[in-house]
Amino acid sequence: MEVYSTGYTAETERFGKEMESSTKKIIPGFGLTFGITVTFLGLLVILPLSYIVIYTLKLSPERFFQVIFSKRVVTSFALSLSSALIATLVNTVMGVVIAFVLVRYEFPGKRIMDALIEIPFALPTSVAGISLTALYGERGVMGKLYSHLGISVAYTRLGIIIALTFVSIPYVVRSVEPVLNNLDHSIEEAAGSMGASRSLIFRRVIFPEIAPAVFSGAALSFGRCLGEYGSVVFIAGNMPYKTEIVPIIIMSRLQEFNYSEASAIAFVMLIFSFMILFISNIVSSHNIKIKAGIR
Amino acid sequence: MRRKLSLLLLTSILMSLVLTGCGFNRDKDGNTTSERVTLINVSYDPTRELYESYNRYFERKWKKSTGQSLDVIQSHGGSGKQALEVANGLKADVVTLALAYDTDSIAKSGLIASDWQKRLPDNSCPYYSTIVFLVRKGNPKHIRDWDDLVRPDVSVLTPNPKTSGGARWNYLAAYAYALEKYDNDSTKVFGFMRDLYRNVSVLDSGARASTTSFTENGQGDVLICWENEAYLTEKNDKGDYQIIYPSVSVKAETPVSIVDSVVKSHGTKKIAENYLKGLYDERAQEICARNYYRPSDQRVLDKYKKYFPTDFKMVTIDDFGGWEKVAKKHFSNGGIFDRIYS
Amino acid sequence: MKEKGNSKAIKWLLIIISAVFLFIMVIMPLFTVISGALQKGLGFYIGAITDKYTLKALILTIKAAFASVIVTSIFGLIAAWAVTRYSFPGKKIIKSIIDIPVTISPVICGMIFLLLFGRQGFIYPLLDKVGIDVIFAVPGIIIVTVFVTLPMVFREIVPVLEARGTQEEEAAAMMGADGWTIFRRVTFPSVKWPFIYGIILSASRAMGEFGAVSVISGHLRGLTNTLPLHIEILFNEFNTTEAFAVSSILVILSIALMLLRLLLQQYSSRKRT
Amino acid sequence: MYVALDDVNKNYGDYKASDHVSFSIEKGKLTGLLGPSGSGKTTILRMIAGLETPDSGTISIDGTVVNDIPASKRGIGFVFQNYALFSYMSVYDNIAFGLSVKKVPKDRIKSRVNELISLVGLKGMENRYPSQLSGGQRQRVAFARAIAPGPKLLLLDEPFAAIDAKVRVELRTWLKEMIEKLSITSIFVTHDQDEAIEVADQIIIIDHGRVEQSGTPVEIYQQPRTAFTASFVGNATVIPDYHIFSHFEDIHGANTAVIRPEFLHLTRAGEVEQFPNSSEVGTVESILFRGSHMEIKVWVKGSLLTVNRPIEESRVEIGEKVHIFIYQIFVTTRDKVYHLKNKALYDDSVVI
Repeated sequence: MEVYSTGYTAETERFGKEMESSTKKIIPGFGLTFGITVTFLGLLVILPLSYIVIYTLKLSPERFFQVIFSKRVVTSFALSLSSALIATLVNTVMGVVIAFVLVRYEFPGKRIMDALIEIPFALPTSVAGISLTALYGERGVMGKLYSHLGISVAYTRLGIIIALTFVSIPYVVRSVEPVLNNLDHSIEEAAGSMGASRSLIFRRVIFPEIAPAVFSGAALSFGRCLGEYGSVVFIAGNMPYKTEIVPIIIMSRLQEFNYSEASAIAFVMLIFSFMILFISNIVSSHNIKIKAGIR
Repeated sequence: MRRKLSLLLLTSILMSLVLTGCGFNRDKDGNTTSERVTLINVSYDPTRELYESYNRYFERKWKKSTGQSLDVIQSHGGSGKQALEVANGLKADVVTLALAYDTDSIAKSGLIASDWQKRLPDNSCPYYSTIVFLVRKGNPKHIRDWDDLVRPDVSVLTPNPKTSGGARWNYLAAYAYALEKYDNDSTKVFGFMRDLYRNVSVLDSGARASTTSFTENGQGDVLICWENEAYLTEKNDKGDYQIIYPSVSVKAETPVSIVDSVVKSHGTKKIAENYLKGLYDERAQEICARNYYRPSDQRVLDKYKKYFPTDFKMVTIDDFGGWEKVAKKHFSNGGIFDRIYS
Repeated sequence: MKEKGNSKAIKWLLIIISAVFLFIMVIMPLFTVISGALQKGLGFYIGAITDKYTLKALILTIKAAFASVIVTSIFGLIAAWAVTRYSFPGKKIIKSIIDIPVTISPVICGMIFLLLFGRQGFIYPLLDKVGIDVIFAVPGIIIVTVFVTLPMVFREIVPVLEARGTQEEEAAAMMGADGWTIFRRVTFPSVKWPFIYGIILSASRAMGEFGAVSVISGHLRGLTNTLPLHIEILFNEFNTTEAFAVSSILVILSIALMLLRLLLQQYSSRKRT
Repeated sequence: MYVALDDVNKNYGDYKASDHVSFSIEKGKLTGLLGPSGSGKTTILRMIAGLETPDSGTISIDGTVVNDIPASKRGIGFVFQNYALFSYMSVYDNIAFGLSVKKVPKDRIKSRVNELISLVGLKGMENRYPSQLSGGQRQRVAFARAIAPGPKLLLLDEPFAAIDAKVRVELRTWLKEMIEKLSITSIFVTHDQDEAIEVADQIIIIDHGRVEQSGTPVEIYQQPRTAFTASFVGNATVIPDYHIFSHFEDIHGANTAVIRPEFLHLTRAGEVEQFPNSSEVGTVESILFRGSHMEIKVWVKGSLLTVNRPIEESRVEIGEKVHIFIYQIFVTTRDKVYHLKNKALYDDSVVI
């Protein structure tokens, strides 16, 4: 069962004039349910979020740009975006491999592997944070291993990437798995019978089918990594200009009584998140349109 | 009709989650007389152990003298963060923060009377501390004084002055040393400070986090920290670490105060005042000393002389012209610290 | 596809790559938690778990998770009904708004409530007069936890409802059934299992929430410290062993919920065929 | 009249789904709304049911205008195209739903539902779920569910569209008997003319949201009044200009015509021909075996006509030259149909 269903399955939008029908009047309960939903969203989501805008507007435009484009914030955004991107790339490649393995092959311990995918969702981020720090720290097992290779992990960018990778493992796997599942084998067999090699089949037949799911899974994973705080705060060392990701900057601005600057940075973060959400929605609705054969 | 009923049920569940009822029984000047009462003490990072033992002492003492059973709830974190939360609505009855500046910022937000520091003896500091170095066993990098910290081969650990009170005292101690070394030549002093912070490998948000990075995760060669924190670390990890007293440090005054508006609404004014006064009791000063805090009572200080050497220069905040000036000059946006880091 | 020689090699290569990746990225951290927890022996472990502050934090965590499950499930059902049973302009906007809590950073989730209910907000004086504390108190933690888990149940139900179309509800409405009866007898049975998944998901997400809660909790020991926050404090108090011990509670709880989920998945797919 | 639509209009944006639709239906009659898909027939049905509201015009049932009455209060049973059975309720619960919603006492529901279950021939299936039934069985459950509350009007939206051919034929006769036995006024929508002709007492032809013609199946078949009805019903071939056939009266301004196989007679060279000098010469294009007869397509003066020839008569070869006698044709203009007979029939100069 999908954990984070990235695109909604084919919305049965009725197409063709004859079928067009506004069912609002027939099925009772629209007024009540719509009313409750909108008021609830208004109070619990829109009202609080508006405070970010209210406090951002308290800054004069110059001050706003001064804050956003200050060297420390820019490097922090660069760090956050690049680390999130790398983590997402790792999880995209591994996600497709794992999804493929889980759907296509039978092997001992398959159920265990399937359960392992869920753990990053289940595990609280602070627990992940301290265990990764211990594991990759100077005294940790992996930490020692890496230090033999002359690489230090905890308190460096690599540590951040590892934490982000851990947190976002399930997104691509869970997004690709169902698509692979109900991909009918006949198209592969058709291509195979025509002498296509396995890699050609994967490239030309399978990948186009799963590409939208891979993309929306990656988009979700990227959004999640961008905002991650719990696991990173322990392992990152939070050195300005080196390992200070954006959520940590927001947190420190908050601790410096600086609501407006924290809101300004949060505002820019929100824009990034909405862009990602927007792109992933477009891809999934595009995906639905193709699937439902509607142009 | 049935739908109206279910809607009512739904809203009542939601409301009950939000409302937290509290009963009222007060004596004539507004102090609560209920049989069981809680007191919230918002403090900074390293005082966890101190207040654990003091709270047990005071709760017993209060029970004996008034029959009321008291439950003191602690909250620890970076001093700046704690000040923000109290100013923002965290209902603290008393605040025991790392520096007067943070308590002043709460006072400025209207929750504490402006002359709060005069309400208790010794500038409302029942205990104070100073800033020392903590090095690995045997002092491999031969660190004697602040000069050694700027050497390129030395990596230093200190928290972020923007969020941690302790880090501000660390900064001021270093600054005092530089002023004396370069007899107030500001460019040289600035150069010294920049070299010092260039050697900082991890900038944690609170003093305790910084200590954890140094001890648990083996970061850095020297940790600039509170004297009490250094002794606590030594006690925990028998002999792995060594304390070094620099030639110049600061008298780190850590004042305490009640939060006027909160004690009024909670009706805990009398208890809170006695709670803080209690810190000056002889037994309490002993508790402070045993937790490696320098007691304000001279007699107890001498008794624990072994832990609290005084053969070094202790600059006070007044020598810098008070927190207002210091905060503006050093720690505000674009201040000296920011310039060190840009 | 007959498994030719080289495709067998590819098969095992892919399996090994996946296994190694998951071993390093998931099993080792888990192992670190468990070994860290038992470092000082079982006695210490039991002591750590039954410590006064740990139990209080656990109770608060469960309270917050319980509250968030109730609100997200009721909201999820109502919103899913409104969004899938009717076609109206602005449907996509509502869906995106509901997605917001999952896409923005937890720190921002905590911060917006700090700004809203903090002393400078306009709500604070009103609540203060009535004697209600929201932020730095239990209600604040519950509200933030509800916010972070809001879309969980909704996102599980909507795809199923959309795939079903609205004809059954239309038929029931034709026969004079009122909204509640249609929901109870026609719509809900079809989303029972995804609804239960959603609840389990929202519970495990609520228990694990750290970033948002730490902004507005105030870290009052034994009062507003949820388990994840208590772990952070223990970690900051040199008690790494105790921190890992308490973490293991959360690990066990979340893995238990996960196994429950997998069991339900089996049970529901068997029942349906 | 039991059900009456008066100048009903409905459009979606610029698309006119119903264009001045007016017709009436007698009580107890089974009426078929026949038309191609996208013609607006389902919209009309849904408007009668209350699932859609007309932009203008009135709909009245049993004398009362129902425009503003909600669907549930119109006393209508509706059978959806793909059944819309409650997938999580048993057959028994599905059929009982309408009654249980009206708070009918349990025992009366039980007897009513059992009665219906035996009526629709689903004895022993009470506890099955819809997913465990065949298409035909589901259709019968949908029917039983719709009539359970004893509606005064039954509406069926393409009831047999989703059923395979053989079962469909059986269900048609079954439905006709059911409705006659229960004597419920019923309207059903279909795009299959055989179904309409076979089942309906009255047919209303709908195209592009307009009522083309309404009447008994025989009237519709034999006296089409519009070009559309003529071409839509029966196995019609449309001829762009009928003047190529010489033996017909010339109607000024009309040239398209509709010819049905039963209008023609094929005689091979050497066979006795009734009207030898007023038939046309044609060459055989193709021959289809239709069980009871052979369906032969013949090129006659550039038009490909279809004629039926009984199985018993001798086989025709492809390419063979034959004589085609055209008894009658429908000459059509936009909204008029002329029923012309071959002149040869008038001057009865018949060769005995």
